[in-house]
Amino acid sequence: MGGDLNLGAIHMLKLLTKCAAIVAVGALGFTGALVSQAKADEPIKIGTFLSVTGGASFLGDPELKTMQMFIEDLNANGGLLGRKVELIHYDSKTSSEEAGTFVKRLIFQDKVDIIVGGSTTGNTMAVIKQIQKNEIPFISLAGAGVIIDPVKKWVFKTPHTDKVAVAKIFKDMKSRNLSKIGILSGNGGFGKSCQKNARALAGSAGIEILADETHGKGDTDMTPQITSIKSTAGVQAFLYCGFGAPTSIVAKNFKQLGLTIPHYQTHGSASMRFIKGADGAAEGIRIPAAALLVVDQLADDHPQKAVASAYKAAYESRYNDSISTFGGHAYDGLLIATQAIERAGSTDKETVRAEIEKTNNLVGVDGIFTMSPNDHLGLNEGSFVMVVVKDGGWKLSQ
Amino acid sequence: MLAEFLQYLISGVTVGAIYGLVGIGFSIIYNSSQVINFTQGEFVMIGGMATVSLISAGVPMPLAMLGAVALATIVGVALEKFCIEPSRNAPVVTLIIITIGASIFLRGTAEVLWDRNFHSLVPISGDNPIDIAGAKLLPQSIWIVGSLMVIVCGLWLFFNRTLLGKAMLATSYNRLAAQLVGIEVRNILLLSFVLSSTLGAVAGILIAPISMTYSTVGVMLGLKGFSAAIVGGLGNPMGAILGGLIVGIAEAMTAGYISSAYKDAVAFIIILAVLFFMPNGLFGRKVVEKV
Amino acid sequence: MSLISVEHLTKSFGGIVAVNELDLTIEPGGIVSIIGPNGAGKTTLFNLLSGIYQPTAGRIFFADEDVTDLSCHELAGIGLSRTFQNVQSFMNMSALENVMVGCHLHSNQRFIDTLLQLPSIKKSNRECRDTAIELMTYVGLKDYISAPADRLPYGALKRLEIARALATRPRVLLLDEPAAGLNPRETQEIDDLIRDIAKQGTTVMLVEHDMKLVMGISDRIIVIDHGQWLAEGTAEEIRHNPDVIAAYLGEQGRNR
Amino acid sequence: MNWRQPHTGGMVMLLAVMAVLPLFLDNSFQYEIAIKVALNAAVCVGLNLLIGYTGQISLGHAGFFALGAYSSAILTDRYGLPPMAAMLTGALGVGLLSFIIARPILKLKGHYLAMGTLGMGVIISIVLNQEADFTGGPDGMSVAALTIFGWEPVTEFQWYWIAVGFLALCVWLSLNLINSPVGRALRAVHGSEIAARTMGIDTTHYKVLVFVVSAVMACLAGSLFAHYNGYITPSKADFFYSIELVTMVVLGGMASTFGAVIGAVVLTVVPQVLTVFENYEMMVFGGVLMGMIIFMHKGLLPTLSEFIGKRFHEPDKR
Repeated sequence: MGGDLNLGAIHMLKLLTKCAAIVAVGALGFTGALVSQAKADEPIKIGTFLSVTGGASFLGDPELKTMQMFIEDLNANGGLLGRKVELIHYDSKTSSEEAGTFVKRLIFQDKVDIIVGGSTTGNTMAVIKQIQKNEIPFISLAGAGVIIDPVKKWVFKTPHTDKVAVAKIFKDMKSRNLSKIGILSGNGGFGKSCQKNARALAGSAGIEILADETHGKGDTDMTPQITSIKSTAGVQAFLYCGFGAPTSIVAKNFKQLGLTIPHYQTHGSASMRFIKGADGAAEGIRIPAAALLVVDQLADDHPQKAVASAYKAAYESRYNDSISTFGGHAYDGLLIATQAIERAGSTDKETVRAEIEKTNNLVGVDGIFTMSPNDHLGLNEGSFVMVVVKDGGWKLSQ
Repeated sequence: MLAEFLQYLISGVTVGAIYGLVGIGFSIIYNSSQVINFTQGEFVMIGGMATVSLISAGVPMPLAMLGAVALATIVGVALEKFCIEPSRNAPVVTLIIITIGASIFLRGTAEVLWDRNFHSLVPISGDNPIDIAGAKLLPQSIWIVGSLMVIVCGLWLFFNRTLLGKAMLATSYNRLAAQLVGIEVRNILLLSFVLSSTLGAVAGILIAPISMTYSTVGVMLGLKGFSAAIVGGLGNPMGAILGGLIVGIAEAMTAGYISSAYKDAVAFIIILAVLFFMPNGLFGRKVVEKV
Repeated sequence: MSLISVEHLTKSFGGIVAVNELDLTIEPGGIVSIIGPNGAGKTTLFNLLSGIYQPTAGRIFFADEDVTDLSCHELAGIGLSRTFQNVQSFMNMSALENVMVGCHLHSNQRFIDTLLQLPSIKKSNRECRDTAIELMTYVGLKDYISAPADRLPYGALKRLEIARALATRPRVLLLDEPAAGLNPRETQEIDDLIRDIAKQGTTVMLVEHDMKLVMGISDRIIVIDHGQWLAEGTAEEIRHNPDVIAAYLGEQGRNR
Repeated sequence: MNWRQPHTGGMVMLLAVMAVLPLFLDNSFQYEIAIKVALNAAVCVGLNLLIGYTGQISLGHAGFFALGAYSSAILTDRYGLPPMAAMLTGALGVGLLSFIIARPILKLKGHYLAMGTLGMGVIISIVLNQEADFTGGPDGMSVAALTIFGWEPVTEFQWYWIAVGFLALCVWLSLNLINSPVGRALRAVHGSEIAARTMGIDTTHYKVLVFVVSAVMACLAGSLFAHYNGYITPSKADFFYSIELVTMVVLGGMASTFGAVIGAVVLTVVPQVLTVFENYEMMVFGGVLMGMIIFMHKGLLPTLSEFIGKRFHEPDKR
């Protein structure tokens, strides 16, 4: 600004643009107000915010698909408490700041009854303060143990903690007499958290990390890091912590460099995409994953068999896409939430919260949930299995 | 020791060639319009993703590749016609923001049209690595570097031996003078978008077997390609290739010898250092202030 | 005391020597024109004097002080201002603001005062504005006071630059082809303006191709060729100097 | 015609809107949007001084924002500094840092400057991501509550006043700066750097000055954001946030302080509206952004004002 201006015009203009802004924000409020009338016949609202796009879209995408499918099926079967269920979802774009805003929107604008969401630890941690302050039941779908440890009154979660996956890998290594390893991790939240856990758990598990490498977002070639690990004397096994395209790239690079030491990846690779993308190079790679991934190979009396096969069949036929284990977290989250509401007989937040806490022997896709005031995860290591890539598919490892 | 060094070098050259391929597109469009076209990465994405989707629809691979390149070129033309041309008189920053808007639009469209998964393409000559003194080289890397050289030669011939190419070069040096000697500057601009979208898509197809392809693959590649073009000196396609190689090799050597966690940071520090001593990049045109 | 003197001044670009071992002295007062064939190094000399280029060798003195190493803005600070061959107006500002920028050295530039818009800043703004209006009127741009610079015709921009340069209150004003691109009537007006500026006590140095203008207006004329001193004198002396005629023959002999 | 009046008028209008807006906001979410608008706008007002007025592009200001946010988070959490002290230390640190890097970086011009600032931002972002022991890595870290001389803002309503107060301050300072010899010097750098130098303007000095001012504004906004949000992740240092900020400036109208504010309003509110498009959200956003700039490439404010007042003129055409 500055200089000689036509005053009338600029004043009017400023008024107009400001008004437009007010109208925009106001309109949001108005629609919100309209919807929040008439409590009785209005649907039960389940809110979610997921990383459908952005860095963790490999989590959010199947999670959202699963939730939409779950809610549709639920409504087709008469809904909940005789009411329809409405899923209100926002794409956090994997940004924690956006996640924070959307949680407020869910709570205050949409006035949801419960929130099931938060694909990543960052997204989840960023909203916990709001959840606790505004007292709304929240089931997170993210990995880190810090979400429920220490226990927060209103916060629950469904997936195994990241720690469990690493512990499982280390246990498998030890059972094969591998104790000196090199790790490579992606620099995103998932990879960094896995790396942190690996460092933390190594000592007690009797594992020694000889090489500790990182790769960047969008990297197209990891041979330098793997070469560096390869040339580290004494490395007996290799662990890759990451997700998405790099999982396949690492498998290919590993093969290219002619490495033959045992190759481990994490549950971030638990998707057929990984095997297809690696184009044969994934053979022999071992990963820890939810039993869901190899549900066909489970013994018939395995507790997860029935519910997991049903979910897998429904998802794959509906989306014409192979399942990933992440959708399973969302499935379990909704299962816990809807059953708690059912038991509570209302959507009263405190009652629902208490009912979630009382979840007992609930058979989900990921395992059996038994929660308590001291345990807001309620899942043991049991349902986590080691699988190995064989003949272009997943094979349960004994 | 030598094997490791060679391995880092192979990685650096391969990755650098990829950055260079993307960087060339930035340079060509910059030359004819002074615009940094941030959709260059999306051309790469379209090349890869369209090939994948055409193949999965049953189209034979060579045809699928052609189809993908054609699609990227159409997008490039549309971008120039509907976004850049109507705004020709806008400031450069504004044009950059338009291309950023376009890149968001194209990514969003790709996610709706295709999917958010990552895909691979079958390498052209298999994936049995070639052993060079203990270092392993993938045939696809040879394809990438080879194509880059072919493209370089092709561009050189085009710019130096054809009337059209010379007209493009003339336009980049002095738009007004070019106009005065009867060069249709608007067509040159369009041509530059055709060229770089085509090159982008070719790059996308070539690198997919190595880097995978997905809706956001162009984001980081675009950024690195831009860095390559800048380090080499904007407007000089050969500079973009050299810039790409510098960035690629710096990343690989840092990851190998110093710290893989800070390899991108080191690459950027090298870029900043180059710019500190050569504010117009390695081969950028020196702008003598004429008053 | 000489106002400006240069000793062995040399500037080369790569292999091309634009100004070569040049010595000259400018006395204060009056109008001094620098002429020479195309490529003689006139504009380069101006760019060296005003600090836009750093010389390859040689010294520059301003009022007997060595100012060779001073930068452009420091030279402006000691009283040297200029206009440009290709107009360099601030097209993102109004015409008036262009001239106000010229007052920069004589305004309050203290950052804290500025941020808080202290009364001293308001006073500075007011004074700047008054000076600028006065100068615009002086150079004959009264009608353009509230116009944005990019709406001014070319001839007006040339004068705007002169007004802007005058706002710095220079002791010496370097005018680089002030009449280029102007029609005869505009040239005559510029001619009058330059005479008046000199009359007010500012030394004017002029580079100009319009020989009629140069011959009519200059108190002294310095001829350079190939970056070297060739001749110096009054218009009459230069007109009859055989070296000058030789230098110009076939190239600039027509005296437009 | 009094040339100073548009500023006063605009300022009065801005304050009036700020004062009246709470009447239209009826829940925490809407306040949150308003607060985010205000903080983004504050950054944009500073950035606009650099990009719009001085003509020096920066694709790295998210880095300064994040440095502010993290210095508040880290200094209060790890070193027990009071929030205000942490904020000022952060601002001082960022001021110093930007002062040191400004000289070499601002030697670059145009796209090379874009690259230089981008590289600087990327390096900051990488450090924040990698130094997990200090920053919590990509998962981020929580930030202590703000206390201002013992008073602790808790509600969104209180935060609203802090945010808009900060914005008003930034706008006021920016208007003061522009409307002064220093401001004209900045705009002269944009118009013709060489001519500015011959007018006695030390262009390097002023470029550095405005770079530092805009960095410190971004840094303070970052500190406030961190305290308000209570949680901070490195995504705020991301290259994309830098781009978003520049987009706000360009969209609103370069070299227009109120334009920058309007750009921030639009680009913060629009994504909230676009969520109705679900899967098509990103596509629509890209399309809308492109469309707005193609049809109004001078920016929203200048274009609209030209539309309304036929003879209205916005000084900056670059």
